[in-house]
Amino acid sequence: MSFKSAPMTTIERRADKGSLFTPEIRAQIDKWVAKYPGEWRQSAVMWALRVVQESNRGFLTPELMDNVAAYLDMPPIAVYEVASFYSMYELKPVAKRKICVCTNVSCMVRGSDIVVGHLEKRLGAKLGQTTPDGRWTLKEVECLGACGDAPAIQIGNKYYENLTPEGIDKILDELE
Amino acid sequence: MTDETLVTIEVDGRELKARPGAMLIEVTDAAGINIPRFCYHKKLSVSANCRMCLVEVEKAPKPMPACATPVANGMKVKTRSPTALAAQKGTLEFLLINHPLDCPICDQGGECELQDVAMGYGAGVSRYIEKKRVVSDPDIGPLVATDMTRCIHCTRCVRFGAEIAGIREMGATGRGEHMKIGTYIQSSVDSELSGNIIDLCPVGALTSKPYRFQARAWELTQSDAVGPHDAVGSNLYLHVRRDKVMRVAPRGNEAVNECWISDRDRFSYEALESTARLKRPLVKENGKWRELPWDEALDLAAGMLKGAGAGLKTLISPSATLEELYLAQKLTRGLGSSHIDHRLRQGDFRNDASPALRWLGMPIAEIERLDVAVVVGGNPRKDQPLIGHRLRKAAMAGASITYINPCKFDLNYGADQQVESPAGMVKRLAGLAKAIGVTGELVANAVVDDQCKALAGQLKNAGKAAIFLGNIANAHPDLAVLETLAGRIATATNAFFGFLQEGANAVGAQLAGAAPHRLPGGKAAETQGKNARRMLSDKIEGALLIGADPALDCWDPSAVRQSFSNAKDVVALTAFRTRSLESCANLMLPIGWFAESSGTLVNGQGDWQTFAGAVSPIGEARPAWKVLRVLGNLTDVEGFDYQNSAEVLNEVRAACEGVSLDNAIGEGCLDVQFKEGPLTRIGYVPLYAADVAVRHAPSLQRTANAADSALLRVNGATARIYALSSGAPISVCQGNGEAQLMVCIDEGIASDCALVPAGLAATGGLGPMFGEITLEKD
Amino acid sequence: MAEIRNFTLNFGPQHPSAHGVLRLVLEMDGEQIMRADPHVGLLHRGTEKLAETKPYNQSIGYMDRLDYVSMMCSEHGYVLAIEKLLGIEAPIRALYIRTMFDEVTRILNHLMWLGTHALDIGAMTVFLYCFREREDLMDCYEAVSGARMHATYYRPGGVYRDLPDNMPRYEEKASKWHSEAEIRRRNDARHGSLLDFLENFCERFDKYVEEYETLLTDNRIWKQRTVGIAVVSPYRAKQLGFTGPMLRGSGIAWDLRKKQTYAAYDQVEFDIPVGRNGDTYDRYLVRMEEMRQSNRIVKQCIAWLRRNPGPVMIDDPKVAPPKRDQMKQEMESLIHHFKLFSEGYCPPPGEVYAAVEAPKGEFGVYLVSDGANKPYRMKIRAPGFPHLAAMDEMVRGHMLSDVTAVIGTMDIVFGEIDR
Amino acid sequence: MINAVKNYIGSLFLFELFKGLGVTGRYLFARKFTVQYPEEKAPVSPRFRGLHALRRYPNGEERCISCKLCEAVCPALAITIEAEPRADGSRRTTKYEIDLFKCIYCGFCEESCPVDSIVLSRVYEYCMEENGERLIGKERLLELGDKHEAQLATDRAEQAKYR
Repeated sequence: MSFKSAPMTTIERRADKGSLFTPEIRAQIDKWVAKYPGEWRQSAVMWALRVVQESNRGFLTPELMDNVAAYLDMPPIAVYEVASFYSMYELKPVAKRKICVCTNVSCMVRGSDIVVGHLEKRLGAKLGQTTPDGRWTLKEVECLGACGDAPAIQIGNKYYENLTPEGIDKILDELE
Repeated sequence: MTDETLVTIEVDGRELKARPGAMLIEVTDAAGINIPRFCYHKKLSVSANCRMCLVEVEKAPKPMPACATPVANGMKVKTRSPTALAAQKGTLEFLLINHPLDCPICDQGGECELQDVAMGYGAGVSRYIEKKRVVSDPDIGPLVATDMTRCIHCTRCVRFGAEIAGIREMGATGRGEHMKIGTYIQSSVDSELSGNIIDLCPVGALTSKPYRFQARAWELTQSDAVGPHDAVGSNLYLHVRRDKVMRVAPRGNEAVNECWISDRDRFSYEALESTARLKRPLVKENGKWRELPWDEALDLAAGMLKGAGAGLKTLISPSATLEELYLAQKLTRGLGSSHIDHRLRQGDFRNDASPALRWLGMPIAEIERLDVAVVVGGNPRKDQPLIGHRLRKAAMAGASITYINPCKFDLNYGADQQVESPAGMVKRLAGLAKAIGVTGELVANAVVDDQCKALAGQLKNAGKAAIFLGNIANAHPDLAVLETLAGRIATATNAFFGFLQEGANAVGAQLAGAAPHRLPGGKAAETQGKNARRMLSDKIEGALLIGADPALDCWDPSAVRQSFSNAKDVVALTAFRTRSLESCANLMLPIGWFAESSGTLVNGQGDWQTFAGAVSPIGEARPAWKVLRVLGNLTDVEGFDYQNSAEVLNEVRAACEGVSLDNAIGEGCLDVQFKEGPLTRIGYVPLYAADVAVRHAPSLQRTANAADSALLRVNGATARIYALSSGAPISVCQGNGEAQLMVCIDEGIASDCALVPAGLAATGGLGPMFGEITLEKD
Repeated sequence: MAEIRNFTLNFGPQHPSAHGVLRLVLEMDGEQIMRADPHVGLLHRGTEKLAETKPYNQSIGYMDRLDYVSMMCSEHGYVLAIEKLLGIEAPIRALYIRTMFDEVTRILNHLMWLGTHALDIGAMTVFLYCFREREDLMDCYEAVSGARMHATYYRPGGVYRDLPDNMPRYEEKASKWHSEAEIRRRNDARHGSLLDFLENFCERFDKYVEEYETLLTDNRIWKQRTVGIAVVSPYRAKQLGFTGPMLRGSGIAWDLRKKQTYAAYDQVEFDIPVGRNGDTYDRYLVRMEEMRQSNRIVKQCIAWLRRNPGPVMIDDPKVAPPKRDQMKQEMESLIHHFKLFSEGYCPPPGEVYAAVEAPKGEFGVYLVSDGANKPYRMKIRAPGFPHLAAMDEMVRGHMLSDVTAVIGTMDIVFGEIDR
Repeated sequence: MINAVKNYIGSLFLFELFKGLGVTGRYLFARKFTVQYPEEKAPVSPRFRGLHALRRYPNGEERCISCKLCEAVCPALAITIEAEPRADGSRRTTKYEIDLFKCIYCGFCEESCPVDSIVLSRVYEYCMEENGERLIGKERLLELGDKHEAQLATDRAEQAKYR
């Protein structure tokens, strides 16, 4: 018996799956569920969370995660584990634009602390905070996989690499 | 397994044989070669995330984790080579980086695996000077204390929850340095086996809350004991300091409890120090209780027992030791009475004529190898948690488990739960019998539906099947019919047939002859006395109560109240001073409980497990067998000259020579006597109300399991009939008794039935566990 | 005619010259002793058995209480056995400290022996002088360990703390007995470190030994009481298992410090004095010379220790607890501190015997380890035991009053004999 | 032979006895070295192991956290500790008792204490008159600690470099 495939508590008394989320969201999740074998329904959890997060102004609440758990026949804690592990999931409200700063080894060695310091100064928000005007959220993330061109940040779906304070200013000015 | 199929590996120059596919650490453990580990546990899945068990494997480029490296023929392993030691040392250094300097205030100090491994494999000095991380501590209930900063993320507790307890409440959230083990949202861990994570946790992150800061491992002396609450007879260690039980830990026994114990066995020791303990003999004079010295009390008791003489009624707890049960029946019968019974919560005695000596019907360890199991009227998950665990293991391995119950229970595995009203249970069993091809009067008229057919098919085709009767069946007013039917089904399908009996020593009680129809050795009694239910249906003059709290431990509390209303010669041997004893008894003699007395308990599978007293009884209390011995002397009954409990045990053993346990009911009763009214009570004893000791264990009483038990549960349809809403207070009337409960709508309850718990003070005024009730709204 | 029987006399155990709790049953023919039967066990505390119930280190303090006039030597025998079991060796500075304190202890012991021996025989003055010198040495004990007698100072792997840089001083305040100037003079030797203080003592000590010798060596009463008393031939001395001055007094040059050298004894120069006749007087002379030799060793140790600072405890965290500031800051050190003080260390299974030349003879500790944190068995070879066993042979035919001289020459202490 | 005669004649003059008397005679007039206790006291080492005391932090909080290492390491089993969570959840003793008759003053308790709570002070003048006084409890130990704190702190600070 492997830990991952162990059947969990029976969930017969949980809410009806048909009443969870909107039909559109359910359809999107079902699309991903269909990609996996029937007994591996929970494999769709990452996409399900992504879909649900997008529908909730970019962040997840415990209720939403509970619903994902119920929808995918998982124990809620297993969903919390996934959601808290990956940096693309937000567990509290965030601004529309999110700057993800890598502070892992390669970036750290190549001066991510300068990047962080500059961003904090410019935006007036510490790591993990949203700017007072609510436009930017600064987030510390684990390795972005851009070690070759460290230090790197991610804004939206785009990577910005080989950063210097001047370079950051330029990027932000363009985006403002 | 023959020698050819084994592979040969070499560990530290020693040649070892191993099963192909076995993990390296299993092989080295069996050979007594020590490899340090934190996350590996023989009963849990392999996660290989602590990296402590790294060893050097020849031809492997890097050290390999022994817990996740399968053996291969010709493998050469070095567990103490410079490479292996360096890898272990490095791992340990990382583990200690964020470990707080808590040893002096940590309860695990002295028995901590991290400390031991650090001493054995770690460096002597630290190179880490940066700040350490701090993690907040969740409150996960009254049994387990958390200090999550100490956690080393071995995930044993997480895997225990998922794989053993079957409810995954704990998990590892966050990532990297922010990873923490917890429940994420505030919630308590409510498994009936939750205490085992205390033993599993290799560090001091999860420790026992009742034991918090009480003692150090090195102060404790260890003695053996046996679980006093259920038919599993879990093997325990008592950890004693200065004549006080400080905590209870499991003693491994693969045939009984593996390495787990239920929370009930683990934390009920707190009752030993309960304020409700009776410390001195008490006599009731003009309605007031007065303390008196033992010699007076014993004279008085002897006088009362002699006065009662042939009319003496003896009620003894099914959790009493074999010695107590034997001496109680010897005393009762010696005084000319044959009214003795331990089956306090049994609802039907019509099969007393059958020669059956009821037991589990199969070894406990075999349960996990069943292919099909049918549980009639019972919830082993809560009533006999470790038998429940074995059933879960069977289910995990693919067995199909069916429950025939008047309500649905929360199970931690998938099972077919067939919900029937009490009368419906009999019908369904009759239907099943018919589908299988059993003949008989009741069976002939039964309705066979698809479910019955399917189950019959399962039973017939199963390699290994079993039918169990549980605690609900035991209290069922048509128990005799259920027994007869289940027995015949089992015979017809060649399945095991077993009883999940109440109490820790129900098998022992039958062997000791503590029943009106049984003599020691289980022989049929010539003069049959009254059974527990009949005793309580008449007025009682003189009685002997041993270890039982009549109102909460008997099938019909209202009958107890009435029958004892004018009693004048009631002697109670009790460890606890309870309200119902105060109203029933005239004389209370304090006795020792559990660790305070030596004795023998016979568990469901018939193991005679003898243990010695580990602490001296509280106050002036004395072991019950000694009190009974002296009462035997004072009442001039022959043969009460024992010097120690072993002599008593030898006498029982001699009487049981050649006796084997057998569940064959024989002819059996098939007359259905129970008639359902408009609303039928289903009496069910919650987990932490099972016996008088558990009810006095404060930490267990604070758990969520105990908290939600005083509820009246009905399904939505029934609720609509009586216009009940969830959470509303309601008066429940049964006979001339009444109880105030809260309504809980639970779709798992059979229609026209209400689950009203028994064994609780709140329902102690009601009537029988099964019967008609009426509801009154305030 | 009435039957004549030997008179049986009970000597001790509460006799001042019984050196503790010796009970002798003496069979007398008039003044002459026909048979002496020593009874032991009145001070039995079960040290060997107690040690089986405790982690190794916890028994160090009990070694002090065996021969309570040569405390650190007994400790030395015990820690040496543990070190042998563990296969470790203390750093060189610790070895020198041990050597120095072993010799300080020897002087302490011999001073005690000399004072009481002389007192028993009738010379009271020596006793007072000896105790004056003992004071200074016990001050050294206190300065280094915190206790004037039961030091608990040696540890497997070294000694607990390095030698202090300061000696405690008298409070310089006039009392009704002494003026401030007089008290200041008392502090003269105390302004430097322990080594300075000890050196000051060493310089004076040879002169003190001269004084004792002046009082005793040629004294006719002393000689009458000791010369030719309890003569033991070299052959018998070996047969009886004598060690230390008792053996050397009979002319056999056997000394573990030379023959099975330990600590830093191979680094220092000293001579082994031997007697010629094997009588009480020769043993007296041997011990007097030993004091001078000890003083010589102490001086060499002081010189070495001055020049060579360094660790006094082995750098092995699995045996030696960490420094306190480390323990308060580091996880590894805290764990080791916690485990060493609660559980101790577990030597590998095995058996060892280690012995030191204690002032009274060979003090040996035989340890059996089964791999646990406590000894499986410990046996102490106390030098006094075989000496006392020879009591009958040594006093037979002598006068009753010679018994005290013989007890004195054996240098008996019941702590070690009864254990 | 000549020597024997010489010795015999020499012995008639009691020469060696007078030499001995000379030694004692000199001391008769030498400066006395007696310390007149109790008016005068011998110096005490900062390492001295005398009566026990329990110390507090400068803010008044007791140091002892009930880790029981001293109880474990005590060879004479002289220390008895009972503990439970205090109202604020911290680990504290409810009983800390030392049997002064059992204690062998080895100092292991002080060595083992991770928070410098139990210490052996310089106090060596104490006696017991009543039965049971040999058991000193937590309150008395804290009292002793408060009373001698200045000396205790100085001594520990001075000794820190050796430990």
